[in-house]
Amino acid sequence: MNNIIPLFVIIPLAGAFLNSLLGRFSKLFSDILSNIVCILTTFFSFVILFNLNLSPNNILTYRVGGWVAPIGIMLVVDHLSVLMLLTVNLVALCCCIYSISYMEKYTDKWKYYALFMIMLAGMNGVIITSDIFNMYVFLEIAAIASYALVAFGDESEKLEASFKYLVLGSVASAIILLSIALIYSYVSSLNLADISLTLSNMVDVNKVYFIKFISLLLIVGFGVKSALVPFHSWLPDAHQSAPAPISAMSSGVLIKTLGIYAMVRILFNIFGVGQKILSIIVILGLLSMFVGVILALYQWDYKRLLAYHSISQFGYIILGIGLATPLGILGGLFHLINHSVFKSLLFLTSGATESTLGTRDLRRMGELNKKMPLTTFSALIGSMSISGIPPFNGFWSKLIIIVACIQAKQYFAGFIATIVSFLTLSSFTKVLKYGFYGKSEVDHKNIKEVPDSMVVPMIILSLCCIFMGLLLLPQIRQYFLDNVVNVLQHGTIYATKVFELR
Amino acid sequence: MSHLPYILCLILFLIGLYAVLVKKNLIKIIIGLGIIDYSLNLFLVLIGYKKQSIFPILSKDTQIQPMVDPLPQALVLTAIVIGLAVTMLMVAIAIRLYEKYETFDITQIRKLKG
Amino acid sequence: MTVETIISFLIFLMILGAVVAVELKDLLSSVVSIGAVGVILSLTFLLLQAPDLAIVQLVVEILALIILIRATVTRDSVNYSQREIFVKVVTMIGVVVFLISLVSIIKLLPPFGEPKLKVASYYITEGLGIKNNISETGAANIVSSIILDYRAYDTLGEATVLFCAVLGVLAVMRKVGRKNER
Amino acid sequence: MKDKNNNSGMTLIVKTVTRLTVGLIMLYGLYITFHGHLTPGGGFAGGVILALSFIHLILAFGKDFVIKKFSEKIAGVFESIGAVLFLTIAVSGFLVGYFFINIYGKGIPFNLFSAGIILPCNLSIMLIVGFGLFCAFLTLLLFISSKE
Repeated sequence: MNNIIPLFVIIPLAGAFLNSLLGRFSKLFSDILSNIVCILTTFFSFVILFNLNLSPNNILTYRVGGWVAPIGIMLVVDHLSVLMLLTVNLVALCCCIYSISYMEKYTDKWKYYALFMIMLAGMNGVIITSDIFNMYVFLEIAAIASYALVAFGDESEKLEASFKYLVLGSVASAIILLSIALIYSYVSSLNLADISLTLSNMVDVNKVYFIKFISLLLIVGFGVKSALVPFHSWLPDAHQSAPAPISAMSSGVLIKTLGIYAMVRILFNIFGVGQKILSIIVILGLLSMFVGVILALYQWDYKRLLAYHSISQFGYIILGIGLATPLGILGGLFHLINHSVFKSLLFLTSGATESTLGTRDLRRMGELNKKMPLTTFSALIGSMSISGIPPFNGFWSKLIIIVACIQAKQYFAGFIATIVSFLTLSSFTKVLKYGFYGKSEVDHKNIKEVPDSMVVPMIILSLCCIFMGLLLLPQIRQYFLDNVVNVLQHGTIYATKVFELR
Repeated sequence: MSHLPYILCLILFLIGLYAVLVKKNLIKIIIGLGIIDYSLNLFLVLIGYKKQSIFPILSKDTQIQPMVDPLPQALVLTAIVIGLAVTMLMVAIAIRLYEKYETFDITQIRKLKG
Repeated sequence: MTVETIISFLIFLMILGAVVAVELKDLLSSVVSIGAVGVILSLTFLLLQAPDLAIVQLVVEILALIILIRATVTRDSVNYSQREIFVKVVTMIGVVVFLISLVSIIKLLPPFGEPKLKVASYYITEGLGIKNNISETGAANIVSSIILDYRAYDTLGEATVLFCAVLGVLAVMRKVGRKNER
Repeated sequence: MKDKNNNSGMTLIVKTVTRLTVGLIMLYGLYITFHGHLTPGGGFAGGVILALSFIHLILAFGKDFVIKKFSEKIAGVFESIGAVLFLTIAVSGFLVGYFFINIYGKGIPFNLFSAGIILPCNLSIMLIVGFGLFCAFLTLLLFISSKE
């Protein structure tokens, strides 16, 4: 059954190539094809979760081309990968359904779908690979597709945002490639598990210094990709300018896959982080959290506000993971999936309001609760989740992170996390008051609810927001989240396990 | 002394980085990223070079000889393509931006702020 | 002259070309000098026993040069603003600090010309069959057998990157982005 | 390049030389592609050379001459065919067991038709690279000249 692992890349790539070959002749064809691709990948990620729970070592491997590990490329799926696969493909499915009617107003829809499929293939490729150069290649695929998608509207500010994103993204990729070259020269291997084992068996006094330096380089490289605070300047522009489903994808899953997943996988499972690196991660997390939310308070553009909140919520994830206690990692990873769900939901609602009202300015919106009840309902759920109101998923993950801070005696971090949570709440009160419930200055007579294909994904994601807290119940947790935490908690044992199974 | 080519190669990398960070012209930024690409490709090939060895291609008649490391060469082939792809996309966006703003100067291309 | 000296000299030439390309005011001249750097790089690849890369670098350089020249010719090329001297100096200091820290890490690597060849030794010794004269993939060119057999999955990614960039150019260059502009 | 009708492109000398050389350049691209597993080169280098030969034609004869025969849409279709072909070769490995396994016969070493999937893969890469780059270049050129 390991044969389904490469399908996560093959199916979207086939979708992209067929879209490019045949989609230009029929719009209906590309709609149907892309949605089938997303449904298939989502289905297979559930299948692989069940397979993984049945397998003895909780790890599945696959040899591409039949070559054994350090010689060829190996694909590995463990619980952390499955968590990411599920999130990515579910959000991609929702965005793909949403695109059917949202992208009607743009020309050349097949190009959009082909790029979307390539981006999905790139993200899945990063998640399942176990080879550091292969990871770089797929990272570039996803990144290049997203550069093009940000510029898809062909207006001046979109091109500008895309160029900024391109320059910073390319510099980040260059730094990552530089560290790959250094690793290759030092270790003479490219397979992640092999690198880890060779490094731990190596007798060299300077080994610790080398690992620390490479870790720092990688934190800078992946930090730019995931927009941690000193490197965040491209994110608000890019997410504001992209079409709404692409903002939802890139804020929800793209930067998590390219940034946080890749960074955490290499630092925790391959190098094994030390205390100094962890404290750098925690500081970056706190900084992103605080600066992001402060900048968000000033915004009146709905999408730009959401983009700044993304930076701040990444801070929570990084903080939780950086604490490196079981509870902290649980909170960080749970917040990662929660954030994917509610941030995509909020970006989709912003797309809905933008396409009906033609503006993103909160001051020109308002009185939408009667005209667009379902969109307003989704925005309400999303806002309550992101600001941590009790029954919703955002509350649970934030609570776990704050408790983990206190448990790890990082009282200051816990304090900042609480403050940021309140600031988020106040910011989203503003959104709801001006954007959806308050009085409007503009005439909204001709406003109708958006088409069904845009409502359905929003409802699906809202339901996820409401019920995802259930994942924390001990009976469910032991099948899924606990295993995910174990992957990071056990650190470099990953390499030994993978190497046995190659 | 034995690391001299590596260090020179990294100086090339940093010249590119400097150009990207300091220059205000879109084409200069593209050139800077091009220099970064060159230096990284060269660096990968340099770390695979072995003294007194031949290129990794077999021939029919001669006996096998020590060869240089072929793996970085394969990686660089991929990296060159990625560099070309990025350059092409950047030039396309730069031309589009020139059409909208009639300049390559990034200080005058500034609609987004906040 | 050892190979090391020749290589160092060529890289030094590339550094000169790069500085000229970065600092010249005229865009067309700096595009041409970056082309010269690319040609020297191709020559360096040849000396480093990488003929595949030399060919690819040369043809890619020609293509990139044509595209860049088409983009810059007939456009304003001289008048653009400079950063303040302060920013330049700070960046320069940062870059030098980065260089020093990189040099400290470079010292830990195996010296030039003596790579470790841990995984790669498989491709050039064990992978060459019993009689040691032909690889198990059947190809005489070992670089080809790596990129299209041992690590063919990477090459699929590489082809996808190019495909994606072409699609991206097509998407960016659409005459009309939206159907009915508000 | 703004001249009318037949006068587009460069001078007569350039056109004559181009007519003589462009076929040779294309042939060289094909040679490099087909011998990718034996000598230096391969699908990527061959593809770029193929694209350069088309670009050579455009620069010498003007874009209108080329577009009449070979528009960027057809180039896009060829590019997609190459991509689908490459993926098909990769997926056909499932018949034997693994994704991307070298399923065809290895043949006699040092012959043109040897080394299993490497030759067809090189061919499909040549299609992707050659027609893809040509397509992108033509699109850029059309855009630039429509604004001038």
